[in-house]
Amino acid sequence: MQIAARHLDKITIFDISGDIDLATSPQLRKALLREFRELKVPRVVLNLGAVRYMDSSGVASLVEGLKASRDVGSRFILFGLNRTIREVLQLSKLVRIFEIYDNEEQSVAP
Amino acid sequence: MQIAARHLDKITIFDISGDIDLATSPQLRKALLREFRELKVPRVVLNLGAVRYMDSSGVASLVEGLKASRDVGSRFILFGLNRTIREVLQLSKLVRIFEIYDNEEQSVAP
Amino acid sequence: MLCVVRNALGQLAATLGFSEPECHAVVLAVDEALTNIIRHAYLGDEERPIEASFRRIHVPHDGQGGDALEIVLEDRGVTANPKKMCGRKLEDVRPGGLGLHFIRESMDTVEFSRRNGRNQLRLVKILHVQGPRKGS
Amino acid sequence: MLCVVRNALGQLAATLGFSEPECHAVVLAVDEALTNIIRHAYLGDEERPIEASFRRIHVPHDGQGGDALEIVLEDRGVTANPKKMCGRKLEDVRPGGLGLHFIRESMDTVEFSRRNGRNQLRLVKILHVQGPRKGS
Ligand SMILES: Nc1ncnc2c1ncn2[C@@H]1O[C@H](COP(=O)(O)OP(=O)(O)O)[C@@H](O)[C@H]1O
Ligand SMILES: Nc1ncnc2c1ncn2[C@@H]1O[C@H](COP(=O)(O)OP(=O)(O)O)[C@@H](O)[C@H]1O
Repeated sequence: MQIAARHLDKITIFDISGDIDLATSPQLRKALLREFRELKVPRVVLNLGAVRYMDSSGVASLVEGLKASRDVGSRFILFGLNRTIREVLQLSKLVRIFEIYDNEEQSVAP
Repeated sequence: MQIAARHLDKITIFDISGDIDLATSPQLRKALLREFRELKVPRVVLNLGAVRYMDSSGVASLVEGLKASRDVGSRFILFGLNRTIREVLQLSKLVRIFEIYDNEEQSVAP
Repeated sequence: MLCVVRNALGQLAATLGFSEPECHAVVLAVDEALTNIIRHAYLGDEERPIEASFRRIHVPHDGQGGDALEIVLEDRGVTANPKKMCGRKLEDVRPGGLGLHFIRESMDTVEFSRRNGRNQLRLVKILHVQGPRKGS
Repeated sequence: MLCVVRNALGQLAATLGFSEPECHAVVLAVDEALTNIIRHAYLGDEERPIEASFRRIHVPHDGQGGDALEIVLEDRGVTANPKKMCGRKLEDVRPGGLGLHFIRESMDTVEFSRRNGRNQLRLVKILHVQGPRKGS
């Protein structure tokens, strides 16, 4: 997994690529917690378009990110979910708790 | 891989089981070097009957064992090689340098 | 290395004739099971031995016989506590506790057992379309 | 985990129709290649990412086409030194230096390349008996 960060006004976009699994999810978790807890960024957008695989440890990191965003009153948005990633979120019955959009435009809209 | 040791008069027999690979060959190497260099056992017999797999790191450990045995003038004997293990030794062109027997009886014969 | 296991297994499942979502399910289940072994049975140590076998088997199914993929994973780690192994209710939103749920949802058979100081996990996925897919 | 990779790959090769010695050869080659990546490209660090793909491909062979198993392994480790990658003469008996020899003896094609900061190793094993073996 690789994370590239882009910064708009009060929005951080993380472009994620590769596999989110036991080995890599701690890195994602850390990046999200830093953005919400330390930097208090009002909106963090995760571009999952280039993520090929995610397991329950990845879902757990997303849930931790979501909780952290709620604690500080920020928004946490996902977009670009391919079928595999959607299936995994569906399996976890967590699709509905996340704010998910189809594309970046919608994700950064005011 | 697991190593079980049996001790006859001036002979140590190691019953090896499992896979000899990158992760496990250091353990085999250490056991062999200890027997030859430290304990100066005159004959070490390796029972490979329960070894399912061996790669080049396993072969390397056997070669190290053989060298150590020559340094101290001991004998190093292999027996119980299945087809896969024989193929790997053949591939390494090292079958001929080892003292190999069909069974334990021949391996411990005076 | 988990990633290498996933890709080899995904190709194995495809070659056996599983559909793409079924291949994903098998890969997810085994990934979760290996992750659990490393985290819970071996307390995070990735170097400890995990035995795995992957076999095509014949199972009774729908009144007639059918083929299936059987995967057996074995570790020598701490004894699993059956009370903890039940997974959790999905209603409470918290990180973690999803792995066993994913495994159960993904496979047709999930059996834990402990024998000779080893934990064994047996997973079976039934092949509904018979025969391997060509050109996969 | 190397052991899990080996067993999944062995079953994949068998399912594709390779004979038992051919399955052993494929498993040995990939084991040696992964071992080399961990030892030489990643200097012993087992946690670094290794990408792997396993595909059935069509190759021209013996005047006609045939199927083959293509395996591509990629790492982001230190650039391999082509001078060292040649393997060594087998005549001098010493531990080590056998891995590349095993890989070359086991596979029909062995290609190293470096692009975009990654080392790529492409291995191909040609399938002589066409079609998958049943009941493997
Ligand atoms: N292989 C295993 N060995 C021992 N305990 C396990 C194993 N797998 C799961 N468990 C137990 O079951 C619980 C639930 O597992 P799981 O649903 O995968 O969620 P998580 O791993 O996130 O806790 C774990 O917290 C652990 O206590
Ligand atoms: N993946 C790799 N990356 C970098 N260097 C490599 C790699 N594989 C092999 N080499 C180089 O080629 C040499 C020969 O490799 P090999 O035949 O496998 O024997 P050994 O690994 O025992 O030295 C190694 O010592 C190393 O210098």
